[in-house]
Amino acid sequence: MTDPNGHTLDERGRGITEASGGIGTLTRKDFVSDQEVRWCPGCGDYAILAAVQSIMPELGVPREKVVFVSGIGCSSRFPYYMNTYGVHGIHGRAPAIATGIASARPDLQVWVVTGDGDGLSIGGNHLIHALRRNVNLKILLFNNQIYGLTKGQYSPTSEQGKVTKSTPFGSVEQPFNPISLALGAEATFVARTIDVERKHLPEMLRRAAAHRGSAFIEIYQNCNIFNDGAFLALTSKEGRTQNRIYLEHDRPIRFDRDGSKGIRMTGAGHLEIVEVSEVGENELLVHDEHRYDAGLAFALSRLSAGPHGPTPLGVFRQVERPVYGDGMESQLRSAAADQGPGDLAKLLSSGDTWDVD
Amino acid sequence: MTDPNGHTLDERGRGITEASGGIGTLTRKDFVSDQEVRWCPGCGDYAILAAVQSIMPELGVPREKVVFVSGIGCSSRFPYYMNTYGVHGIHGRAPAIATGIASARPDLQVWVVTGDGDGLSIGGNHLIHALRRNVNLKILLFNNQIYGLTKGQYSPTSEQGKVTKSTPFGSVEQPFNPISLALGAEATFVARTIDVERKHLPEMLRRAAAHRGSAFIEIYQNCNIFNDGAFLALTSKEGRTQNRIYLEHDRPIRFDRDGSKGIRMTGAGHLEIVEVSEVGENELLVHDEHRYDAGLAFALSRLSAGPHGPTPLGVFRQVERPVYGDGMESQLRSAAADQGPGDLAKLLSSGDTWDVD
Amino acid sequence: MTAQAAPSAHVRADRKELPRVVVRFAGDSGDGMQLTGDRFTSVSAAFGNDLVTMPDFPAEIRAPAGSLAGVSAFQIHFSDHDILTPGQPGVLVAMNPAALKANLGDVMRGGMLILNTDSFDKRNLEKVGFSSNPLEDGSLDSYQVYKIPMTSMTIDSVKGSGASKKEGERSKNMFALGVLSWMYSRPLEPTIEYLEKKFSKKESIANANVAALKAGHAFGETAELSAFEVKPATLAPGRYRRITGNQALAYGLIAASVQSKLPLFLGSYPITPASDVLHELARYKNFGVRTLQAEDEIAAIGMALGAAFSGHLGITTTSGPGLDLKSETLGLAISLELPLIVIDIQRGGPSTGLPTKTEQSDLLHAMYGRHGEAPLPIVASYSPASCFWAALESARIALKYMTPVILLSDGYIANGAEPWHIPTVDKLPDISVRFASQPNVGEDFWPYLRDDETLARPWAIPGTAGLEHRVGGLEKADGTGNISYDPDNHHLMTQLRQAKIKAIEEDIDPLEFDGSEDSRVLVLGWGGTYGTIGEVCRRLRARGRPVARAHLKHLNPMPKNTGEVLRRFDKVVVPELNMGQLSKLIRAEFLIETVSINCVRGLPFSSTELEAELEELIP
Amino acid sequence: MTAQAAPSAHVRADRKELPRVVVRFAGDSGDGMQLTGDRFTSVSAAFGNDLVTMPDFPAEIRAPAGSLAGVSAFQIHFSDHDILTPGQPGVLVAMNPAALKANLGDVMRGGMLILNTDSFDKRNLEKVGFSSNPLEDGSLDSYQVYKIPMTSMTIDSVKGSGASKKEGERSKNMFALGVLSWMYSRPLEPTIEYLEKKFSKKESIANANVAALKAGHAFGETAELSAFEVKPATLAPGRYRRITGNQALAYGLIAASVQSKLPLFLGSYPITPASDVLHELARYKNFGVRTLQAEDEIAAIGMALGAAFSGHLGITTTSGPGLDLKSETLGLAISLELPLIVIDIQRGGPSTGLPTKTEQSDLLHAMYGRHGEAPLPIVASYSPASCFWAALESARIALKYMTPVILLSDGYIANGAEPWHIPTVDKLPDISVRFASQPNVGEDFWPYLRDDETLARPWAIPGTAGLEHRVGGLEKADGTGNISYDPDNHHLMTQLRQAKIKAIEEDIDPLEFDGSEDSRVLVLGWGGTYGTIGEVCRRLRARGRPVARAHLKHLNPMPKNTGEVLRRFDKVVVPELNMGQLSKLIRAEFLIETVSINCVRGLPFSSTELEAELEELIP
Ligand SMILES: Cc1ncc(C[n+]2csc(CCOP(=O)(O)OP(=O)(O)O)c2C)c(N)n1
Ligand SMILES: Cc1ncc(C[n+]2csc(CCOP(=O)(O)OP(=O)(O)O)c2C)c(N)n1
Ligand code: SF4
Ligand code: SF4
Ligand SMILES: [Mg+2]
Ligand SMILES: [Mg+2]
Repeated sequence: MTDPNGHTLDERGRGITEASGGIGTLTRKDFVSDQEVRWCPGCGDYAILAAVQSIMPELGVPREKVVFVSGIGCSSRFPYYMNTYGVHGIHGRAPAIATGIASARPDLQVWVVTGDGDGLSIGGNHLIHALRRNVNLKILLFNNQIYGLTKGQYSPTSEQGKVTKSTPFGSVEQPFNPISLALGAEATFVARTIDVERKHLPEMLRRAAAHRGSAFIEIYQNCNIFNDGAFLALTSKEGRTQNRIYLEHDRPIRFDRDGSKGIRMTGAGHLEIVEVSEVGENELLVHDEHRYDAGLAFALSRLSAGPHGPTPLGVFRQVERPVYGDGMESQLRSAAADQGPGDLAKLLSSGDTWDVD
Repeated sequence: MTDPNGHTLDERGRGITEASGGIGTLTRKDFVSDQEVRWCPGCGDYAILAAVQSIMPELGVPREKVVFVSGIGCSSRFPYYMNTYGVHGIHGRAPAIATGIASARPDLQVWVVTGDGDGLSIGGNHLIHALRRNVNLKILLFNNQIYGLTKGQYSPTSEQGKVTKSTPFGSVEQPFNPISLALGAEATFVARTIDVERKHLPEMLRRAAAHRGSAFIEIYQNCNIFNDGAFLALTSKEGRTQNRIYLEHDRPIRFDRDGSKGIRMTGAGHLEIVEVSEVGENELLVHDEHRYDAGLAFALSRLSAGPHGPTPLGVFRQVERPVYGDGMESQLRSAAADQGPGDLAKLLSSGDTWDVD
Repeated sequence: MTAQAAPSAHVRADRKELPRVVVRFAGDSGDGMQLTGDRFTSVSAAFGNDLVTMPDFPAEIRAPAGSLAGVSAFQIHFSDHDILTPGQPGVLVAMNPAALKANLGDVMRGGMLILNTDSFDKRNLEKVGFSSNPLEDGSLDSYQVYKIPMTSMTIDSVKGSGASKKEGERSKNMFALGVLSWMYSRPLEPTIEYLEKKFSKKESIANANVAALKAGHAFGETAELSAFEVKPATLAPGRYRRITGNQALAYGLIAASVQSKLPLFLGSYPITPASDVLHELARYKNFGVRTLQAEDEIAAIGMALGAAFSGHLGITTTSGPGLDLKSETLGLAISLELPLIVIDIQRGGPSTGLPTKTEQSDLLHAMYGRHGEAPLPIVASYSPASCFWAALESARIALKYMTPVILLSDGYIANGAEPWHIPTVDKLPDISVRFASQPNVGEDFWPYLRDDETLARPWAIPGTAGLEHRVGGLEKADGTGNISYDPDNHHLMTQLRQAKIKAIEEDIDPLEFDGSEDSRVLVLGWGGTYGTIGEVCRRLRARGRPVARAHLKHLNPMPKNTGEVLRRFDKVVVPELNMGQLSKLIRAEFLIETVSINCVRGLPFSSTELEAELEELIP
Repeated sequence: MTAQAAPSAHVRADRKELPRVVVRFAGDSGDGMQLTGDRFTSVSAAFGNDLVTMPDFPAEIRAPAGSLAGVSAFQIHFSDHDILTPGQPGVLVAMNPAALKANLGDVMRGGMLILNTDSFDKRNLEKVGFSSNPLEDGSLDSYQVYKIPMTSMTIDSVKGSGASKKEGERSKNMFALGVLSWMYSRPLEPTIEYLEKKFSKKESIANANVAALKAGHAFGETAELSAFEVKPATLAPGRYRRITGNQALAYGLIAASVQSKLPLFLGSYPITPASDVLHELARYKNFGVRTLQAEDEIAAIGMALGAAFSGHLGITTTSGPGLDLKSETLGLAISLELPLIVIDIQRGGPSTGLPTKTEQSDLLHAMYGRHGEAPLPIVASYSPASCFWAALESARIALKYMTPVILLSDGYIANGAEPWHIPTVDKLPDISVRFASQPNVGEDFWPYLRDDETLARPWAIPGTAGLEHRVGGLEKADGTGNISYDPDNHHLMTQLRQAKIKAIEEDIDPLEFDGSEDSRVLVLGWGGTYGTIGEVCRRLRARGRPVARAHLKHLNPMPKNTGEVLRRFDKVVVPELNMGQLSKLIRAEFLIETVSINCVRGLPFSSTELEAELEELIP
């Protein structure tokens, strides 16, 4: 089956993005480009690059069908390092460019790599509109809570009071919570993970790849030059145990040593952290990624205003909703079916005509 | 008390925006400009204009301290009709221009008038950033779910399937829910009302005026030329009763004839509509505007995806958070206190200098 | 100069023949003047007249009834010979005092005024500041005034149609059309058919409209109004249709898609006067046309660029303010060297300016409105029908040279209509492209290895195994396209990007001029002034004045012979609807003195005024 | 031509006097070369040399250690006489093979190379593609090579400082500085003081740095390296400091705020090389300076415009890509006729281009980069210190004429430094404004009633009772400012907006040229090429070649006498770091033939090459 341009589609008419298995011969190395990687030594971007390269062969999408699109920022250099098709765009516009690619070519798997400045400051509007439209994009937001490439100004995710080059007396701004913003923008897949999470990060990437529609992952990424240690509350030895709340579908939400703590919904509509030993496991909220009502996912996103205390990680929401490109394609198909394929000569002489001889 | 520019501030150092009472001699007419109003006869914009003009004298802010700022669209003609200071800006940029005004001049009361296209399509990013920063703005979003001025294209709030000039086969896009989006963007004051609501609309305007920080009101506004009847589910005789869910602080949420229905939170974290007679009033959710956690306000916003069934009206959230301009002012004040007022000669010869004679 | 209909000939006799007539219909926004004009045009076109039309929309959607701001007008110029401009109205149909007030100044002295007397009541007169009633105070004495109580006659006529009084009253535009149809010998049938089809679901309304139309016609006959005839024009043989500039653009773009065998992808954000191209293209999904209404103009061009990267014919349409916003992405497109068509339908600026009015003031912005050295080709349409050519030509250049192209149109061209000799599809140029399919340097693929002749880089689209590559806005090494900060490479790439665009001058039609060889003055134009300049020069030459004219259709690069043509003349006069933008380019490029004639009134040049100004400049 | 330090003079004798020296420090991003250069500069400035500096940042934040992409350099030219350019290095300090490789091509033949031999190991050599070791293979034979194991000597020297080995090793830049301090007779004390202050909280690190510095100096002495002296320059009497272009901009803006008595409001979005202006201004809150880091460049200018509407000195700073995004709001500012300063610090384009490199390619964009007829004044700084003047001058024009002004600077000016004769505050111009405080037409206030002389409209700010008014981007009626769609009014307003800007030519300094009256060639420049063109012309004249030079500081309007000055010469040569943008403006405006010298290598002109090119053009 092919689309009107002759691109291969699966039996549901939806491109091959979700096809699994297939091209099993590729390895991680096949996705490594010949360009020298130029991030600062120690930058969290390396780990994310490695994770992406490592999961690509599993996805069953041939290299030539993969496109990485980015804006400008340290993180946005990403496409150069992937041996796939790639566009290093301009600041903030990656979601727009990627929307063009994904809706022109449903047969491609399109990834967007963006930063907290690129994606949430200058590019915030394109991001929320892509999520609302549910364009078939995998969006990785590298959140280092700082502008790396321009050498250290605060970003829309920097915490209030942050002293940076542009805020020598401390920032007076409330940061965005990217998960809340994405949910408020109708996102169908929303997840969070951390650069150093060797297992969880690839797992989230796989989940995003498998989601048809916009998949948004916030990745906490350490910028060791301009904002080192921003995620220590989650990555330090102690914090790792105390503060990571892993969300798992259909499981009661528990965390801390031996799952001693949990999350409960009160009748008044609050989420609260409780000692499991005190309330009993039955009282705990059971996570449901697939609940269409985004209310609870949003409530979970409010548990932490920033990565400073107990913070949920994992998939907040994953629901099915018509995909933008699919809607477009099906209109093309039904128009061609109803009206017959376009006939240029007929079009040009449509309407009232007259002959002169 | 004055700010560094000599503008009057109240005893909390916060401009006179919130001052109440005071200039009691003004009347509605004082806020009517000499420009002919040029909306289509029957347009919902007229009622909103009348409501704004009617509450202005109550607010106790002298006319010259009020600024209306808008973008482009039918709704954006609003400032021309107000006998105050005003800027009719460019498409989508009103929140940015208004942020400049409000942070330069904390003594002014700044209103933003925008449309669903102006504020949520091209201007979406400025809007969410203004909300996040909690700039002292009263933002009125006239949501007619259509582009009026450009003669009828769908907007980011138009329902899926909508046939318009630019979507002859129906729109394939999921609309934004402006309340959810505002909450996801950290808004401190979020409310919804309807153009034809003779009492509720002015009340919401008063509440917004009284809120220090960004106050966001979504106003359902009928465009009788390009999208007539979009809000019939809430304005028809029957719908009015059945579908309007008025949110009132500290009151159980009830609606429909004699408050026969209500909203309840389940233990699993859902909101559900119940028959009060079946569950008893005690089971109902009591609305709490001032709850800092935006989770429940968000959940309420999800009760209706659009104005087609039971839809909450009123104040979803009203909380106090530091205001952008105030933070800026207090930095200016403490810098002047700590370092003394700026001395240009000293500045120019700061650092290493040497003399040549 | 051909005589016009208006003056003389008031007696009802045999239908008097006229070479050409200009009628303007004017009324309230809600009065349906656009439809009336459109119907009159359609019938005239089918009859075989040559014609040029010009609608004039109010800036407000629907300003208060009876206000000046709410006046909507439609002008049609029809003739028995080939004409070029909308002309000056000899006949004004005014449905209310506001319409009279707003338009009277444009009507020829001695022209006909056909007025709906029912609307000349005190309230309506006061609304627009008439202190006395012009129907009575003698102020219209120098015109031929026809006072017709159109509203009441319409209401009478629709009794029995089943329509309500209010609905019936709304048919008064058809009454007016009936009157005019009588006067200019236009058949009613096509309009009756049209109405019946349009209102097929509301029979009472169809009936009311038809009744009003017939009543107007009957009134003309009964009242023995003067009646005229304008014979068909002699046009080249073939099939014709009427087309507006925006429609021709849409068709041209679809033709480009068909002729290039690339699917069409439009990313656009609505803006007057460009929105109709989006609306039109959105209808042709059966041609595989994808249209995406983006969240703003930046996203719109970004999407089109993304589509271009993936092998589509990427297009974005806008007007001035939108072009501003596209600047940065245009620079990226230049750096990526991808084909892209950016259409700017100019309107009155600066800023929001006069959004519903025409102007030619974005030329220098199109040339230079991006940071850095960022050259790109510019094509300009010059009449409604020429938009078809301009779209195809822009696509041809974009695809062949792997470059974004700006196509400039304007509000006058966009909404104006003229008969269009429908082209034969077989004769349209083949602009098909070849995507790269093979490595081009050993086993490697270099995305910036240029074609020797065109300097275009290869276009390898996702899905092509083995040609995976990355492009971006940082400077690229010549050939490999890898990021390069090398100083000499940057200089070289800058030169190559410039040379590529410059060389297009070899590949476009040379500049032609018409006028006798002994003319010493050349009138040089571009864009929508084509018709007016042509008509004025024609008139001047008819009066023996030695003047030649040339019209630039490519603004960057200009045809190779441009300098040579200009240097043949002692004087180069450049009339523009701006403050002298082409003039600046000509002076900078050729060091030739130019005389500018500038007009920024939101309207086309008045041919009378332009004629007078040119006359003075001819030695 | 003054002789340079490098060649000759290798013998340790009495310190040899040199008129001028150019040193370039180069190393890995992490090696602290900017700090080293900065300290050397500071000491030289205090010593009384004239100087020009030029940093060269890598585009990457911190590319892999030892890679070419990671090389960071800082060049200082210091002298005993007045100098204008960063010059060509006679001395290169290279901390690793990458630094050598990236910079060797720029060093004068015969110059000195001071190399950190410890880093020339196999791995580092291979990383940058040296197949053999240049320390050994004879490839550096035409230079004077000093091989110093800086890393190991540093590590030795810091033992006992309390610093860890790794920390100690990082002091090797101070070792290098010590060596150079010996060679050029610079005192160590100011740097020791500086280090002790900087690391006051980490004593061990302070100790290590000081120890390394002293060790380097001692090494120079012990090894009997050549030693030179560059005497202080004779500068005009007064107090001096060193200043970079961006710092001078920030100070100039603060001065404009003080002199206009308006609070300063900066709306900005970070972008290289403009961010430092934001960083600098953010520090001066005690001057009432408000800085707002906006969500993007569109918001940044919107905020500045809003602040201007409310009576602040509104400013926005950016570089090319950001200027693209500001186009639409600039048009609005022109339509609103509000004062606004837009600073564009140009960098290599198009698109992201070469973000850390310099270029002059936004001139035509600044002139024309908006839809519609939207003229505005353009001021250009021409050296680091001149940015102070440019900021004040831009503010003066913006406030007096109620108009946005574009100030053009560039990456070279922005980061370069030179000694600055600190101005006396009393002598700064008074640019204070008077806000409207009264109705101006009877009891009404007309916001567009212009001043007869300047054509500026009155500025009435919110808070002023009785002057409530609305402004917007739709065309306004002359005088009242109400929305007007009247054709003649639009033409008039377009002319007025143009006339207002044009008339500024009466109010700016005339164009001066220097060079003998009999010169037949004029070299015309603008912006950051000031120093290079000046030096080259000075050299040519010193050699008896008849050449004059003039430098435009106002690009729009140009000084009134510009045409007159240009016409005095047979030939006008225009060297620019672009493809000929000023040239285009001159040709279009004055119809004068120009000869362009263009260079887009991301770097200032090489004076040697420019000299050669000019020489050929002088008859
Ligand atoms: C239009 C435009 N404005 C500004 C810039 C400068 N700029 C480049 S990257 C960046 C921010 C990067 O921050 P983020 O997106 O968080 O990426 P990071 O470097 O932290 O990965 C900025 C402001 C630009 N390149 N283009
Ligand atoms: C940059 C720019 N793009 C597009 C437009 C055209 N435009 C004017 S208003 C508008 C949309 C108006 O819709 P909305 O904000 O919902 O206002 P409404 O007219 O419905 O009140 C558009 C697309 C413009 N003026 N400027
Ligand atoms: S600056 Fe920060 S984000 Fe950028 S490469 Fe370096 S460590 Fe990574
Ligand atoms: S088009 Fe719609 S929104 Fe605009 S004025 Fe008319 S009715 Fe109101
Ligand atoms: Mg970041
Ligand atoms: Mg709307």
